[in-house]
Amino acid sequence: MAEIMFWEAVRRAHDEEMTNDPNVICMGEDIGVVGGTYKATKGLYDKYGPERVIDTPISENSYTGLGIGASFLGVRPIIEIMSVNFAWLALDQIANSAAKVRYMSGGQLVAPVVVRSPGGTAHQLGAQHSARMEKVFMGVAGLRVVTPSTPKQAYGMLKSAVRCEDPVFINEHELMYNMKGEVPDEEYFHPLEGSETVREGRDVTLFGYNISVHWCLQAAEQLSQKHGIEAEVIDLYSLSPLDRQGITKSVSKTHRAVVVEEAEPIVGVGAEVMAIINEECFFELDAPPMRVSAVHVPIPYNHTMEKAAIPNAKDVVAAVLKMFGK
Amino acid sequence: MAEIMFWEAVRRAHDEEMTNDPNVICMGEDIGVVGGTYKATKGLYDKYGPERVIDTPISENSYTGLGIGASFLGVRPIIEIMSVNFAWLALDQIANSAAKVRYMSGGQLVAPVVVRSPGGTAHQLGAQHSARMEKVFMGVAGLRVVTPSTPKQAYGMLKSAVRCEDPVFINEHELMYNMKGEVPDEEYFHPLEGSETVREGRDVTLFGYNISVHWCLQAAEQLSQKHGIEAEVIDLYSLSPLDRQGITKSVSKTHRAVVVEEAEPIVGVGAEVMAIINEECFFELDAPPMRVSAVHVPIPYNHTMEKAAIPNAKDVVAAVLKMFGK
Amino acid sequence: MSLKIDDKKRLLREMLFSRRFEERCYEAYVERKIGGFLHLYPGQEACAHGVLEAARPGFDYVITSYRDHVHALKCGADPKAVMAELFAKETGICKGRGGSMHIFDVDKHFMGGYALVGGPFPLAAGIAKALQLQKREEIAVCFLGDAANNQGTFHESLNMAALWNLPVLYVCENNLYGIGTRIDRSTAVVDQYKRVSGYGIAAEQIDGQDVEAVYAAAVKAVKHVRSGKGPFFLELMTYRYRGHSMSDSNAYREKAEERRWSKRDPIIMLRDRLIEAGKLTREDYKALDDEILEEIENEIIKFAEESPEPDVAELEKYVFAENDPWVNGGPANG
Amino acid sequence: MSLKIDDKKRLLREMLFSRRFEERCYEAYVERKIGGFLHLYPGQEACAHGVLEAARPGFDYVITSYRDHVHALKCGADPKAVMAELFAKETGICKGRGGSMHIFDVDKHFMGGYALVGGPFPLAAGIAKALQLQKREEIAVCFLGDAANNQGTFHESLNMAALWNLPVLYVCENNLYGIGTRIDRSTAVVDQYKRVSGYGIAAEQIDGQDVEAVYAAAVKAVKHVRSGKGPFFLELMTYRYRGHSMSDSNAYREKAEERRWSKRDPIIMLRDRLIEAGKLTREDYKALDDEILEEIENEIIKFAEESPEPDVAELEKYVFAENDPWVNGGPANG
Ligand SMILES: Cc1ncc(C[n+]2csc(CCOP(=O)(O)OP(=O)(O)O)c2C)c(N)n1
Ligand SMILES: Cc1ncc(C[n+]2csc(CCOP(=O)(O)OP(=O)(O)O)c2C)c(N)n1
Ligand SMILES: [Mg+2]
Ligand SMILES: [Mg+2]
Repeated sequence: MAEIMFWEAVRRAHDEEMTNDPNVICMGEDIGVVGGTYKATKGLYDKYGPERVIDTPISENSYTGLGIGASFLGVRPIIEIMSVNFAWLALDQIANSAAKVRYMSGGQLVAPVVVRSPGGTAHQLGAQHSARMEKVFMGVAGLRVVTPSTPKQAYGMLKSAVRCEDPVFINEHELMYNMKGEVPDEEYFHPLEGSETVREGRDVTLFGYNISVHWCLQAAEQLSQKHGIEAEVIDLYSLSPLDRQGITKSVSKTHRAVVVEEAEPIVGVGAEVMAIINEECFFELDAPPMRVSAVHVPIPYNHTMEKAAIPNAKDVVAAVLKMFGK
Repeated sequence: MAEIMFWEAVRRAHDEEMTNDPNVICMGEDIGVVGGTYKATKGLYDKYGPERVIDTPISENSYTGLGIGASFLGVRPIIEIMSVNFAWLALDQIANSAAKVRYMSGGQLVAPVVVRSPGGTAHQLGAQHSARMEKVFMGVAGLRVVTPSTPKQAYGMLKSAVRCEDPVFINEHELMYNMKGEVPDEEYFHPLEGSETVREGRDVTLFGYNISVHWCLQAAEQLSQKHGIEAEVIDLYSLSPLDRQGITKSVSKTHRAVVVEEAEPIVGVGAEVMAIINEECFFELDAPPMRVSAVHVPIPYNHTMEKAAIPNAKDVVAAVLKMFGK
Repeated sequence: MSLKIDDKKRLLREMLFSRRFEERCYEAYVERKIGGFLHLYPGQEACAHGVLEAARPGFDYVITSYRDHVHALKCGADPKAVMAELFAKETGICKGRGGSMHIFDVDKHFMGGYALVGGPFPLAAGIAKALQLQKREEIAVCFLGDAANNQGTFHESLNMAALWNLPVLYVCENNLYGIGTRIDRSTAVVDQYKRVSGYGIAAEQIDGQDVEAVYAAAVKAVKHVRSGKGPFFLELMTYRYRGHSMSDSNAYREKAEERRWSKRDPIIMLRDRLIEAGKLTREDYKALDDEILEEIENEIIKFAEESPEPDVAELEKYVFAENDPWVNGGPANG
Repeated sequence: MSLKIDDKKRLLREMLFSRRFEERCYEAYVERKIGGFLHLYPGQEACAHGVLEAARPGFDYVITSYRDHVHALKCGADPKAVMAELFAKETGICKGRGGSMHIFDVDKHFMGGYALVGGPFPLAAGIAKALQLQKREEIAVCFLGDAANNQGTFHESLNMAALWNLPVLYVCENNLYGIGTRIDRSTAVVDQYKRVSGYGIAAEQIDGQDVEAVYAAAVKAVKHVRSGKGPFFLELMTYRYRGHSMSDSNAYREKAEERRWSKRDPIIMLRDRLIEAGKLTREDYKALDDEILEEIENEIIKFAEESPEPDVAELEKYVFAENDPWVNGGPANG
């Protein structure tokens, strides 16, 4: 089991899947000659050539649509959208074509396409480059949405997503590409549904996904050491569908829940998880569930303000302490 | 106070605002010569001419962007997107330009643009023409989202939206344009924030918006007559921002809440309202709040299936009865 | 390349069948057997038929907009299954889930009708990309309207198609209107074939009412594309007789314009040529028409009427693949 | 139309100032005083300066992409406020909220830098629509890169601009690359001015390193637009010296190509012409440069450094208008 970086894990998944199946291609802006803004496709252009590693024009809606069309004939495109902010432009093809074609063709046609894109607030990229868009994708029936929190997940999910018959959106994070983590040496496929208990606890459940899993883990550590509160941390790596069972099980055990998301609260993951808890295990609750979310503003450039807009581990600790009346 | 149809109310608002201010224009596909798919701009082309009543090419993202650019110079465009399904194509300009420009310019530039569009499932329009997209717009900081449930609201909200300095998305409904209702004879401006109690009750609060307000009212009637349950009905005509106070006040009175939405539940209005209730008045609850929503599928063409996918007044009654253990 | 007499007769039958099929849809809509939006094809028959006569229907991949019944039929879709789809039945070609705007027959390589204007431009390029990658002989054929060309996807997709030399034939059925907006009121350059010079794509403008002219041009276009010379853009000047969809009254068109076009009916033109050439009599034509009308009524409509509706319990079927092992981490985990 | 000597000298100063300003930004970024993405302009100075010299900066409306500092300065933005913005200060031109990609100076009619490639095409057309509607004399000028032209908004917006005869000048700064992708690898037709024939827009391709040539072409283009003849498209062939942004190493470009372009530096070319014409000495130039460097250091950087950061308590300011009466149903209800 080697420690590699997140981008290396994504790159390895690309590489293995492209070797395994000549129908796997990848495409996106500057993914070829340059090897990808975050190096997720480094070296693949030289290895597999321009027919399979495709530098696209800046035409998000149409290169996404082109990938979808190719997938109708058994091609397995991995489409990189350089930043999730540009995915606003590609939503038409993702939501209207990829996600609906199986249903409206009565099961005749499928679009097994993978769209990967980093969302999230990085370092002072400003209002037009800091979107978190997972909620937009989650709302689309017929689209799977997963979001890795570790290199292992990033590797294993991309591999499963490439082989899965459904369209899958993989929500990555700009700040995580250099994160290190262990990835199995042998081939590994991560499930596209479910959730993972990354820390056991009895007092409260912290729900996180992608980068916020790490805030939850840091918070849990502090809560345990400084406050004697044992938090369970659940990684909601599958955002659509969400793991209702897993959520219910943990809340039924800890009786308290805090959902932690980098995004603004409005109609987000936190709201949905709270709704699920209300629907599934309301009477298990010892306290109102809470969410720790961003402030609902376009993200400012100024670093101090940017940090203030986005939650962190401290905010999670504060929320839990408040919940416990401390 | 005259009874007029919803489309007439929208048309009247256009007409008055265009007469009042030469900077008010309207634009969209087939809104000019044809007068609008739902007649919302009927006769305005002849009255105000092609410079102010603009038939656009089928270029959703760019005619929306064009309207936004014009609004920078004090023009007040009312942009019709013929169906909210086509708004997937225009989200980039709405979310990235209109909603963010005030913030990222430090308050220098504003985009007082109105985008109107009918969302919702009509009669067998199929998967690509039945989207409900209010949740997508609600997630965008810097954008106001309102949704009228009556001709009076449709009239008064459009007038306020035209004059408001913020970009406003008005979510209408294809099935409601022929609905009749009273509209004041004198000029009237409806608030763009808040909510309205459209029926008083003590036992449970039904939250609706746009078309689902009517399902709530029907359900409330039946609940009262057949089951002795007095439901309060709140019209959440402002979806962004949502009226936290109004929601809290009513739930604190009735101690029970059902949110009714035509859209799929996932990260929707129902989830958000439940989250607000959890955050604001959890201990007032006598029962877990519920949501009545669509099934999370692309909408099928077949009429029976389409109906099964979308909730109705009966489903609301059933949910309330279930909540009361009946 | 010109058509043999037998082919012309077959084409006449097919076009007439398309016409009658569409007219019967109109009636069924009025009778409320068909719901939703319904966009009919009368007037434009020479486009789908002429082009696909030159391509290989059922082999080459075809994609189009919501005005899609006839393209599907020409690819070989069973008219009974298409009508049953319009009637929203389980025996429909999309099991009643799709409807008029979403006819699919993937076995026949008819890759669907799409309701978002401009949506098929990139999908067609993608199909062509797959064909190129898989080194196959088939080509992609994309039929869309004139007004669709103002959508950004037109520009983006044609650029990619040209850049990567993709085997795709774009057919613009220029019926002069996008709903109620006449082309010169939406489009700065009205000759659509001129617009593709910005992508370096070969293009031609053809009389879309003359099926033989369409066929001849399409033979060249298909050859160009199939031989690896990259995309081709064919603009067919045509006219729809009815409103844009059933809810459109056509009030924005001048009657004189409508009359002018009705004199150039693609079916009548072909019929009269066959009669003039002594290959067909008026009686033959009448018999053919009767035969078609009877087939439509007694077989197609009957089938559609009598078929069962889908089972509501299956509402959530077809959202995702069933039992896909990769959802659970692969067959080893499943 | 050619420039007077004094204007040329002023232009030289302005271009040199732009160059030094950008180079100082580079250093400040390395020193971590500036964050986010930073896209610099060295090499391309003749574009913004040549075109806006022909238009009326501060009067005509200008809009561009993320590579926006120099355009803002040329419109009259205070360099101190621009630098303070990059330093994320409250005295910044956007109060520290915007950053390098989002410089705005609405008073000076600089309508902003936008980070979404292709986003300004329709915004510029909209500004032009407003000017037309309000019967004003100003025009809209939109500067964007070559790779942006593959975005659907290019097609959609230029069609509308032509269709409605809008007073907008589109300037394509063709520096041959979109990040690391050379134009011929993303674009089927590499001469961008040829692509606009699909909209019937007048267009010209010009050496973008020769500020006098740019100016001369822009004078004609501006005149065309201002006189009501509709949009114009000006393609300027240019080159950026640095990587696309600070995180780009430029590894994809051949050194020979870089050397070739560096020999055609727009500032050096203008300087040498003035020297040859006997209107400037090398010493004058050196003194000018020193003066600029000093101004940047002692006034601009100092101002930016010493300015306060925004107050975090104001995080939610500027999301919506404050106290807009219409939010509550009008002044009567407020
Ligand atoms: C993205 C999108 N915008 C708008 C519409 C509404 N609409 C449906 S068909 C149509 C006109 C299309 O005209 P054209 O492309 O010429 O095809 P025709 O109907 O004439 O065959 C419009 C505006 C739509 N379906 N999708
Ligand atoms: C919609 C969108 N897609 C992609 C990007 C990422 N991106 C930023 S600049 C750029 C290249 C633009 O090149 P060009 O238009 O030639 O301008 P230049 O940077 O050369 O001035 C790309 C791909 C973006 N910012 N927005
Ligand atoms: Mg048409
Ligand atoms: Mg460039």
